[in-house]
Amino acid sequence: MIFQTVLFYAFAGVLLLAALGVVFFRNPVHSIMCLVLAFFQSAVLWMLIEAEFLAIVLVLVYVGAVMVLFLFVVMMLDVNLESVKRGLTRYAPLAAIIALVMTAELIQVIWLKGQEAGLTGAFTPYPEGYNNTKALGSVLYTEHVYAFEIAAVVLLLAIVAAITLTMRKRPGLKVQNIAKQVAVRAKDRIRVIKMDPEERS
Amino acid sequence: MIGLNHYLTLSAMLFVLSIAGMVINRRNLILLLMCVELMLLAVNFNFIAFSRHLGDDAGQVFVFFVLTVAAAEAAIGLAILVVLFRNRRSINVDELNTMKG
Amino acid sequence: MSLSTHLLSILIWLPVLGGVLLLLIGDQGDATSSRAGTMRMTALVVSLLTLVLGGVLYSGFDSTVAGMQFVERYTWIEAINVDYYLGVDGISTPLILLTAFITPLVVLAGWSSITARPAQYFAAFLILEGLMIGVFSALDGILFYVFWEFMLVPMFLIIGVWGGERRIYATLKFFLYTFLGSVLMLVAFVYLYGQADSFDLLAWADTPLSLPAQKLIFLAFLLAFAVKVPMWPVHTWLPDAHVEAPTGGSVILAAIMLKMGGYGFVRLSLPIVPDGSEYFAGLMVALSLIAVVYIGFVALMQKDMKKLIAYSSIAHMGFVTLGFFLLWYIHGESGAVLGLSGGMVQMVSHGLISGAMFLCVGVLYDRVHSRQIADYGGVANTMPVFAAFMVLFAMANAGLPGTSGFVGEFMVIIASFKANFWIAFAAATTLILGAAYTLWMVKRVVYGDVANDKVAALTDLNGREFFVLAVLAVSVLLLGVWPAPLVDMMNATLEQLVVQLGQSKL
Amino acid sequence: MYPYYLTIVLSPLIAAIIAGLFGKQIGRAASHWVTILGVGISCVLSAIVLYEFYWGGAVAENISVYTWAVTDGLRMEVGFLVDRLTALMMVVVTFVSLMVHIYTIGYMHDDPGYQRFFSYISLFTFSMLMLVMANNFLQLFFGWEAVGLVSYLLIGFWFKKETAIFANLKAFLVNRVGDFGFLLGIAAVVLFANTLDYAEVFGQAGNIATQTIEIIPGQPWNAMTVICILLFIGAMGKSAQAPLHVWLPDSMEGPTPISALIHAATMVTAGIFMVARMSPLYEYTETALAVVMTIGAITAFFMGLLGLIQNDIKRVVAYSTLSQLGYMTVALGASAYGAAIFHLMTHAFFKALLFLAAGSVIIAMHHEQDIRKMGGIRKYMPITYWTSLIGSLALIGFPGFSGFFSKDLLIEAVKESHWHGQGAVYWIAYLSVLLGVFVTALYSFRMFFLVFHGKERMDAETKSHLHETPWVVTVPLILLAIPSAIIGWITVEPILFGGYFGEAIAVMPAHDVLAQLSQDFWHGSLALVTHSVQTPVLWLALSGVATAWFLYLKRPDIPETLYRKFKGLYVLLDRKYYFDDLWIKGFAGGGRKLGDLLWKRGDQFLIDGVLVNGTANTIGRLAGVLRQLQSGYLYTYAFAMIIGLTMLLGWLIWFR
Repeated sequence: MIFQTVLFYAFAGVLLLAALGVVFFRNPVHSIMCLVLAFFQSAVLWMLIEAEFLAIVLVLVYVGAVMVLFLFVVMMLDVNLESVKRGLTRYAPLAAIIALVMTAELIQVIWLKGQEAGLTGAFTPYPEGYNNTKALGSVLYTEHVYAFEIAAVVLLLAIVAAITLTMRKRPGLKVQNIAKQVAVRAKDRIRVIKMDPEERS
Repeated sequence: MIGLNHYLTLSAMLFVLSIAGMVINRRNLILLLMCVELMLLAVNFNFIAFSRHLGDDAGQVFVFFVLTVAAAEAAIGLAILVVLFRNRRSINVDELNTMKG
Repeated sequence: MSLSTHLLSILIWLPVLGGVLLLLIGDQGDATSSRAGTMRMTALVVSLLTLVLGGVLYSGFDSTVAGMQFVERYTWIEAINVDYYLGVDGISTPLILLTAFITPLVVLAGWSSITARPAQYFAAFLILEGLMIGVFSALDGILFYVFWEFMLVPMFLIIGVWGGERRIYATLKFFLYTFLGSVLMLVAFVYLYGQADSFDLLAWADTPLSLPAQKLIFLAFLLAFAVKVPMWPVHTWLPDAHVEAPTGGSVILAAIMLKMGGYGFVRLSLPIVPDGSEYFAGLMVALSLIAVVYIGFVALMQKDMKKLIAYSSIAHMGFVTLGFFLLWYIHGESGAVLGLSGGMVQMVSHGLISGAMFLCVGVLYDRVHSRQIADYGGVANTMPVFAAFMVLFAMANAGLPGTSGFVGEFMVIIASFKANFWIAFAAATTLILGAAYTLWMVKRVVYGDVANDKVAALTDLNGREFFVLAVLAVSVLLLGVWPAPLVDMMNATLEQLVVQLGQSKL
Repeated sequence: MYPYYLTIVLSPLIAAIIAGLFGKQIGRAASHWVTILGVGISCVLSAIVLYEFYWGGAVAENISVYTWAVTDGLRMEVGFLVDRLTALMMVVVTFVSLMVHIYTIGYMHDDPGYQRFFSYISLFTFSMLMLVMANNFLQLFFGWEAVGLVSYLLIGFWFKKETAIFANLKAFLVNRVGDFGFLLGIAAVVLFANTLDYAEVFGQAGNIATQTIEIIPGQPWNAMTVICILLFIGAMGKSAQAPLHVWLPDSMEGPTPISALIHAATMVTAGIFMVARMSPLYEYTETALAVVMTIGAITAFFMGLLGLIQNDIKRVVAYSTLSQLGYMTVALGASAYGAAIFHLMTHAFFKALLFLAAGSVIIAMHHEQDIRKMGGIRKYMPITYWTSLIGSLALIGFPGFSGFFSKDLLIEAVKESHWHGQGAVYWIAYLSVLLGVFVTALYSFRMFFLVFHGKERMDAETKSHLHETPWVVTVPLILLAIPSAIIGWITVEPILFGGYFGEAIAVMPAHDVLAQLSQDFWHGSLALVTHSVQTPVLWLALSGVATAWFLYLKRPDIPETLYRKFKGLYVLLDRKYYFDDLWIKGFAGGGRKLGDLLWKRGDQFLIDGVLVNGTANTIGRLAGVLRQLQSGYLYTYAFAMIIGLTMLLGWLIWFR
């Protein structure tokens, strides 16, 4: 148990540092790397409380796909950093105030109201032979199947939207039209012209 | 003993950090999107923690959906970003006030 | 389907239809076109017809009956119990007659001075007349509210289209003030509907209400009516509106629209929320006295004739509200009805006198195109007949016995002495202040040597102006010498009202 | 007698309407004939009424003409109460009015407003008759205000003259101050008696006198005292008692006939009449009587002093009127109502005479009113001279003339009014009326000598045209001179000691100084004349005349020296004790300043500026701030969401 506690604090510490990095690094690439780190740490923390499936999904889907997407975009866009980072200090006090208020509120909720509501104590470990993936799957495909389908549609929509948004016709770009190539017939390619022989004069 | 409180606290700190990040990095659209991701992560922490605390797997299913939506959101957001950059050669939020009447 | 069963409807819709007719056939030509003459005649005939119908109403009115007469009631919106419900009693009849009486005079007053869009101008007045009669005869909350709000539209147009230079500012101020006030009235109506399950004004008067509710309803009503009256401190729209309005607009505004406020108090506030009224009676008396004294002093210093008369209107209307809200301070067996009927008489009389005063200013304005007192002086030299009328109306405005202006003030002062010496003391200062501001104006405008070339070039009243002023002069004197017909008309209703007010609704 | 009364009242009204509305159409001559006819009818019928009362044994009548309005159990009526007091007043009013009508034909001969003038004075006669014949307070107030109106119109008759239109506004407003009290007094009557009818109010007088009213909380005052003092404030305005006297001298800006009619003989005596009429009320309150007496005494003496330094012929007479009104008021305060009314009557005759004579001089002098530019007119205008002498002798109370009887008895009555106690009130009143005699004689004969005797100080142009005025002017003078000389002889016995007034005037036995006099003092007219040699009154008057003679005829240089020596006193008198400044600069100026303040600071700044436009501006500014939020930038919306979220959470946690 002590071991788990130590692990929690270690990973949580790194997670927070990574989050700080996300916020404060000037270079977006560094920020993204920090975010990736943060996701990894989160995955570990989730694993600590036996939410293995989600931990894996987080790493695979998020770090593997979404974060890479971010990275691509940032690198592709070549953002002018100087202009973007200006004004950081000007809003720092406001950020601090909001953060403080929020913190106060959250402390109030978690530590004071939480105590009253009895929301403390360790998690009860899963019984032996429990399979987190299986349990989730059985719930996801039975009870939440509609939501699952809708989520699929949402993803599809995101794909379509992303493609339509970013696709553009560039004039003068040479592209193959495979369909046309496949569907071509001989008579489309060759025009047989009947020519009368030249009259000899 | 690591319990609900710890996870909630961690999530709260993450959340507050990301809010501060949004305020501080208000000009950079990419960082804003990243902060949103961070915020969603914080939310996910809560879901999982409560799911474990209450022994109800529905919480984790919800995280699953949140991840889905976040992914979709990131995709579309980035797509918009790309289009924006293509049209304006900049993603500086200061120049984006066409919503003002 | 006899005349008397639908008399009120006819009184309301005849002028409205006449106005709509004018709008339909009217072009935008100027006053010299031959069609403009037809328009004027049509307007005059319609308004005179309405006056005749008013006479029918008067002759058919039974002053011994305290309740409603000429009642018409049809279901209008069944789902929420809204009725087309009309009726008159001793409170509304004098005001309807006043409306029917003033409108033809206003039409005559605008006969030749309105050169732009005459058809629309007269149409606005006719429609306004119908709507005002509607307000005075509606017995259903929604109907009342509809008339009440619709009335603003023609008035808004009259000031906004035919007004002076700052007319846009004045109309906006006028509209916002009055509209703001009346919106809360609608809220109160909706609440009352919730309590009584009906929009019947008379049913509301019998609905028990808690004291906090009564207080809130009273305040909502107060805002609506105080703006219209207007009471201090929501009076500042009136001078601006008057100054910018054309003569006819000023006359209608002063003579009838201000009476809406007083009518509202006596028709809605007093009977529906008697305990609320009692609670706020002190405030009302105080505000009325402020209107009398404070506004009296303010009127003294006005440099613009119309503003001066507008302020004097506010001061005189202070007597109306004073008379209405005195009754909780009167402990003897009599006096309450005296105050109420004093207030009512003051309303009618003020309608005549202030209308006449504005017409007088209009006569001068038509000739010199200035309302500034400083631009005149010695008008009596060139316009002796006009000067005679002006002095007469000024005296009436100052409350000289023998003119109608005295009757209401006398009754209210007598009643207020029954309440408290100091109330009477403050109210009676109008004797001095009213005379001071009115006669000082007369001194500077009418008397003295000819002040400038414009005054020297003035021509005396023409036949039409003479007729209008003479009619008003005769009625002012008649009411002053023999107010009994007017007072008798209201007695029964007011006595019943006082009895009703004596019983708490809690 | 009802038709008589109605005709008496209505005939001047109808004449006024005809002359006023149709003056142009009927022409000048017809206008004066119709009004003279109207007033003449009234005068003759009034004389008949008086005759009936005195010799015919007519009884007092209380008639309602019509009901003005009834509400709340309060009957407001128009009606007549005609008794002996009223009858006497009717005759005085209509007779003087008739004389003035005739006189006006000459005086206003060249005036363009001829018809208007006749209409006004006829209207005045009507109003005055309404006032004296009223049987209720409402009608009294109507007449009260109506005579004020006509006075206003007539003072400002020459409306091109700036001083005239200033004077008429002043007169009306000062009168309104009095009416303010008067109306409150009527309201007080209604409060306690719940009726406006004289008879009913008098019937309840004893009851009212036992009640109290708390005007200042915790200070119960006798209801009757309050009523009477309030009513007397009205009388102070109308009868020009200090400090509401300031309008009367200025009212001399009007044409002379109306100065005679309105501002000497009739209207200004309305207050005296009113108090006499209300004697059943005043008798219950010695406090109010003491107030009346003090005010009257102050007016009688101090206003007389002002007459000493005036140079305008009409103003001298005006101040003398003020002083004489003060005498009447003192008599009222002494409960000698009969003496007051008697003096009112004699004063009406001789003061109207003096005014008309002054007017006659003014006509002859081509509207020059400054007595320093007159002198020695006696030989040019014999009739005016002799009538003026009669008037002046009557005014100073020379034995045998009408003024003698009224004034001498008035002073005796005051002397007898010991029931006021031997305190300050009694002595102020008694000394004032006594010294007033000397002052009266001094200023009357100062004017008389300066105008009719001595050097001829007018310019040659005027002098060449100086001659006696036409008969329409002199006949009224003669007709007025006759009663001024002899009416006292005839009427003193019946009016004062013969119980003429009977029920019309109520006096409590304890206050009845006239009854006292009739017991101890009265031995017939002749005896009174001979007795006068033994009284200080005659000697004071004679020494006044002698002083005037010495100072203004014999040694005209002495007054100049005196003026210089007593500069302070002279200025005080010249500024009329600064009362004009008090009213004009103090109250009128203060009122205007206050009005300006309330308008500019209150209405324009506070209500329109701060409340109305301020609200609008605040909303505008707030909207401006909110518009900043609506910047269109993404992050501002994000901010808004975050702040909103934070606040919502805060509310959920802490405030729910």
